[in-house]
Amino acid sequence: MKKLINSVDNVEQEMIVGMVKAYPNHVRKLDCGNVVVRAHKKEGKVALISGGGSGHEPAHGGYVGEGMLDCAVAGAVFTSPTPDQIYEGIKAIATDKGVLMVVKNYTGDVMNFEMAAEMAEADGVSVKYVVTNDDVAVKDSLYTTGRRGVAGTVFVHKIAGAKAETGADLDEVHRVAQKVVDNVRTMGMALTPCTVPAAGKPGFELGEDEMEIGIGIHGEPGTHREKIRSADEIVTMLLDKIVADIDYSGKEVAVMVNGSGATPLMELFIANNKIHDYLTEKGIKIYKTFVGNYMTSIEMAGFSISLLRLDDELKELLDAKADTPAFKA
Amino acid sequence: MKKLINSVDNVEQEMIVGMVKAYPNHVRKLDCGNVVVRAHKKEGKVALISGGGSGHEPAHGGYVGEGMLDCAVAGAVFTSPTPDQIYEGIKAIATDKGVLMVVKNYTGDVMNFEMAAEMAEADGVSVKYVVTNDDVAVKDSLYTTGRRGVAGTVFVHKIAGAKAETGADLDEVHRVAQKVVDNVRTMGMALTPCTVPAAGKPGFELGEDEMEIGIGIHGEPGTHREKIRSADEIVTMLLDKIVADIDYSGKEVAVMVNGSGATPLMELFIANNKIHDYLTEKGIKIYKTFVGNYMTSIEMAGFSISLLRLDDELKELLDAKADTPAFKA
Amino acid sequence: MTDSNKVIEILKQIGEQIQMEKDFLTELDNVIGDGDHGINMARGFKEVEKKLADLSGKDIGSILKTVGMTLVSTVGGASGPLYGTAFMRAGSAIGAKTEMDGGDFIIGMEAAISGIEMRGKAHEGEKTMLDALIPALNAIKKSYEENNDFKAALTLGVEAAEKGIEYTKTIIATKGRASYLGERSLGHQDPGATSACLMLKVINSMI
Amino acid sequence: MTDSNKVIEILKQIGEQIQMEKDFLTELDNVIGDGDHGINMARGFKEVEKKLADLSGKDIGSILKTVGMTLVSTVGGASGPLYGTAFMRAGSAIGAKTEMDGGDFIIGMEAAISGIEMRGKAHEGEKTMLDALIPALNAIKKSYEENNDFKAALTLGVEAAEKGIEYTKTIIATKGRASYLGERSLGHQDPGATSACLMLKVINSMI
Ligand SMILES: Nc1ncnc2c1ncn2[C@@H]1O[C@H](COP(=O)(O)OP(=O)(O)O)[C@@H](O)[C@H]1O
Ligand SMILES: Nc1ncnc2c1ncn2[C@@H]1O[C@H](COP(=O)(O)OP(=O)(O)O)[C@@H](O)[C@H]1O
Ligand SMILES: [Mg+2]
Ligand SMILES: [Mg+2]
Ligand SMILES: [Mg+2]
Ligand SMILES: [Mg+2]
Repeated sequence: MKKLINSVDNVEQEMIVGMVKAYPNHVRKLDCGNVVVRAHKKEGKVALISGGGSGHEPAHGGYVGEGMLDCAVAGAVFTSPTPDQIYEGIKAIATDKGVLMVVKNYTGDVMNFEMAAEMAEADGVSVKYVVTNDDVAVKDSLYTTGRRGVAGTVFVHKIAGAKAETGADLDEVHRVAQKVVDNVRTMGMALTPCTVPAAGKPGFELGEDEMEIGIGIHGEPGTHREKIRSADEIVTMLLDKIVADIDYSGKEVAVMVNGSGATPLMELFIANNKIHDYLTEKGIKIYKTFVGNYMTSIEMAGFSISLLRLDDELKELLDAKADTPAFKA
Repeated sequence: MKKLINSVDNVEQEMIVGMVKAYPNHVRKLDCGNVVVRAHKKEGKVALISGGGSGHEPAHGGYVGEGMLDCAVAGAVFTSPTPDQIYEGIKAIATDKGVLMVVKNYTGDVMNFEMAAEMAEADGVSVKYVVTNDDVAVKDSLYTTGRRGVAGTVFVHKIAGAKAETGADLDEVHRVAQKVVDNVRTMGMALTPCTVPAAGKPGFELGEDEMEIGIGIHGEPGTHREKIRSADEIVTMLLDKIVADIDYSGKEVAVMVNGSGATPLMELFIANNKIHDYLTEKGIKIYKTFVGNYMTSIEMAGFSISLLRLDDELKELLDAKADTPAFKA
Repeated sequence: MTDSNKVIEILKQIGEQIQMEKDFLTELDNVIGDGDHGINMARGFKEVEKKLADLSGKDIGSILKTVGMTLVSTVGGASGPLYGTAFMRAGSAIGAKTEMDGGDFIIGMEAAISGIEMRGKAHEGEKTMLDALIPALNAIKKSYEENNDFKAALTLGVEAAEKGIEYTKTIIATKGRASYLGERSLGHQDPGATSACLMLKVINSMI
Repeated sequence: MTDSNKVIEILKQIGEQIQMEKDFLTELDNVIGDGDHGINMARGFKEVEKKLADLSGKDIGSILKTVGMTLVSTVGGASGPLYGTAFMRAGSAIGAKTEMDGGDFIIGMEAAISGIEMRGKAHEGEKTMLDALIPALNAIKKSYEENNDFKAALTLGVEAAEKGIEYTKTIIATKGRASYLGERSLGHQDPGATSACLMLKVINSMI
């Protein structure tokens, strides 16, 4: 394991503190743990909180700020934060308009956020939440945990955040957040695994000529492994899976080409070249494209494609002002 | 070599086209090669052109747009573009206010840009240029090529670009650009090498416990190699070199913590944690911090620190509006 | 059967075993999860350890509730709320006693399991810690009812938990992260079932 | 000594040799530069090759100038403008001839070298292509003036260029990318000097 760190025990803390020191005008850290809130609390709006394990930087702390989140809670690397951390975050940002939690669909995240909500509700705070589950790699089923929440979650932060900023009430913000959840799909792949600092070695091994398809964002193995192929073939494989899941034909979409952490922008642009052609051929109109590291897996090389089906309401909210460390619009 | 590409021969072209497809409102590509210009030409201002080899994404195409560059010219990976490419770029953006070239100090870049300037001047365009040379890793000397231009170049794009946007004349924009060059210093290191696609193998080899200090941005070896150390020690080593070079004491600075391409944001924030403390201890005041991939070396793991000494003029220009794919202010 | 002090000793020993098996548990989670189960449990029990000193003299219910709350607030992930809820529920069920017998243990374990089922919305056969815990509880109950020998019952419980671990190798996960792997989770044992069995083994060895 | 057709054949052969030595040149550049010299030169001479067909019948000056312009516009990096300028200058110096002798070659090579010096602001002893070219020119001139045998002179020139390559191993680079390495450039031969020597060798083998 080769990392620019001091000690595996302090990775999360030093990272959060280092982030806050970089953007003191945007964010501050609560004393009680790795919980980041806006530098200037905004009253009179629904407060948005999200979070999860660390290792997905800039998610989620990078999305705290005007037009997006009010609070991000960071657990240990790839481990959901604990209920008391989340509860402290909720207490710090709660307004009389209530709190919306944006939770990625992982057993741990869901349970910890639920427990925190129970604690906050006992204090009289109204809390609602959405569970993002955009990853089409895994089959959805009533009898399983369902799908994972991955990069598409960033669209929920952006759009629900913009809605909250308008002063809309909790039900409205929740409705819009759920609309994004219902309309966004993601599929990813990896060229290399990543290493959780405390574990000291990669989550899986891949041969020089192998790639992992259907990868999540926690360094866990994907759905299957195959011989590496050309960028165009890989893009086609991922997009085939996405467009088979919900009907995008004739729709306008926002595209996110999300790097996993160690993927050079060069490769993401090469992928986008094909993504653009693929969608255009299918009659899917691209409204806006986002290329970069939005929801990473530490230093994994790989990427995911997210497609968000848009309507006029979502377009307006997607374009609305956002001023956060990692997302400006 | 494990890369998300189609063919080593098309890497640069597909990347540029993929980038333009992502940001059609910001940029367009000239037909004559990998030359990117603003989607909407702005008259009545000095036009800024920069560029160099590919592999530094988002540099330089990502900095084309309002408040920064008017044109970016991309050579083959790590190879300066040719004079005719640059000349076509100059022709596309030239206004009656003239053209400023921002050239990084590499023999190839300087010669190719100079030849292009000669061609454009023969057409009656006024061309001036600055040569960035912020890398303190190598000793400066009259009898050598001098220092390399590295990540600090992005500050030149930002600040000279802001100045040009005000309608200032060529001499003024040149003066401000040169002021940035004179006041910015950078030092970098690498944990892993990178692979030029056409070469197919890394530029150098590093042991599991080794790091390369004084690295440039072209996958070339640095000034020396040593056993890997903690993030705090590495930051101290790099900053010691920078602050020994020009006097920062009592000054305000802009800080850039620049990832080399495969460095997770997590590690850059951990580095920034120490950078902040180091500078504060030395009485150097941090005006603004930029953390991210600004001037990369394909998929190298490593980072550089740049410190720009600020005065009121530079602060104002640094804060001025910029709206480009990779830099928004 | 056991008193407050003994419960504290057992919990301490569980913590030590978790530290020892940390890499093994993590490795198991690496294969079908996200490679942190050992790290998570070790982090939690390190905090539990710190709390144990202050708990001597307390009743068993309070001890277990404190352990549960500590796990909830330090472990994170899926296992944090699950084990946390389990210990808290067990503590509530056993109540303010300073001595407990086999019957109390069974009542506590039943509460723990239904807490896990409630929190995790999972059942037996989904490749989770429940696949060690439920067969173990059934074996303990049956044997204890028939022979009234708790030590013997617990030994059978551990055997059942071990069989449960083996069983998790033969099924596809439908809960937790391993469920994302589909068929690929086959052939691998569940980390949470393994840590649950480890706890039962420690208890068995100390009673 | 040689005519336009022969010049075209030689240039073609240089291109083929460059393709063959591409990896070797790149490897040399990997050690003290940025690992692209072979790639750059191969890209340029591939374009030159395409142009050569159209050049048959043209005078030597035009041929060389076209080669130079092609290199300038396709090689990039440091070697593009340098070799490009070299061939363009040589073409201008030799002029609209369709036959050339040893004297013309020397005039062309002198112009090429001063073009490189002007463009690259470098001198002998800075660990560049000049360290192969300048000793070669000196050896060719001296021998040709003394014996008027160009083939013999060229052979001595190649020997001098090879010695020049060896010499580049013993000095620290002060121009080009290798200069960033400081002392670390010691012991390694310069890629540009190597490609320059390769060209002289091809010419020598075909005259
Ligand atoms: N819904 C659930 N019900 C019961 N146990 C579960 C559930 N989900 C996961 N588990 C258990 O948790 C274990 C994983 O714990 P851990 O690795 O610490 O958390 P995470 O999965 O969040 O990384 C699994 O091996 C499984 O035994
Ligand atoms: N200023 C200079 N004058 C003469 N030759 C030079 C100069 N700078 C570099 N060179 C030559 O160019 C060669 C490197 O060429 P190449 O690798 O193609 O370009 P780059 O250095 O831009 O990657 C060096 O080996 C050296 O011989
Ligand atoms: Mg986890
Ligand atoms: Mg080069
Ligand atoms: Mg886990
Ligand atoms: Mg080179």
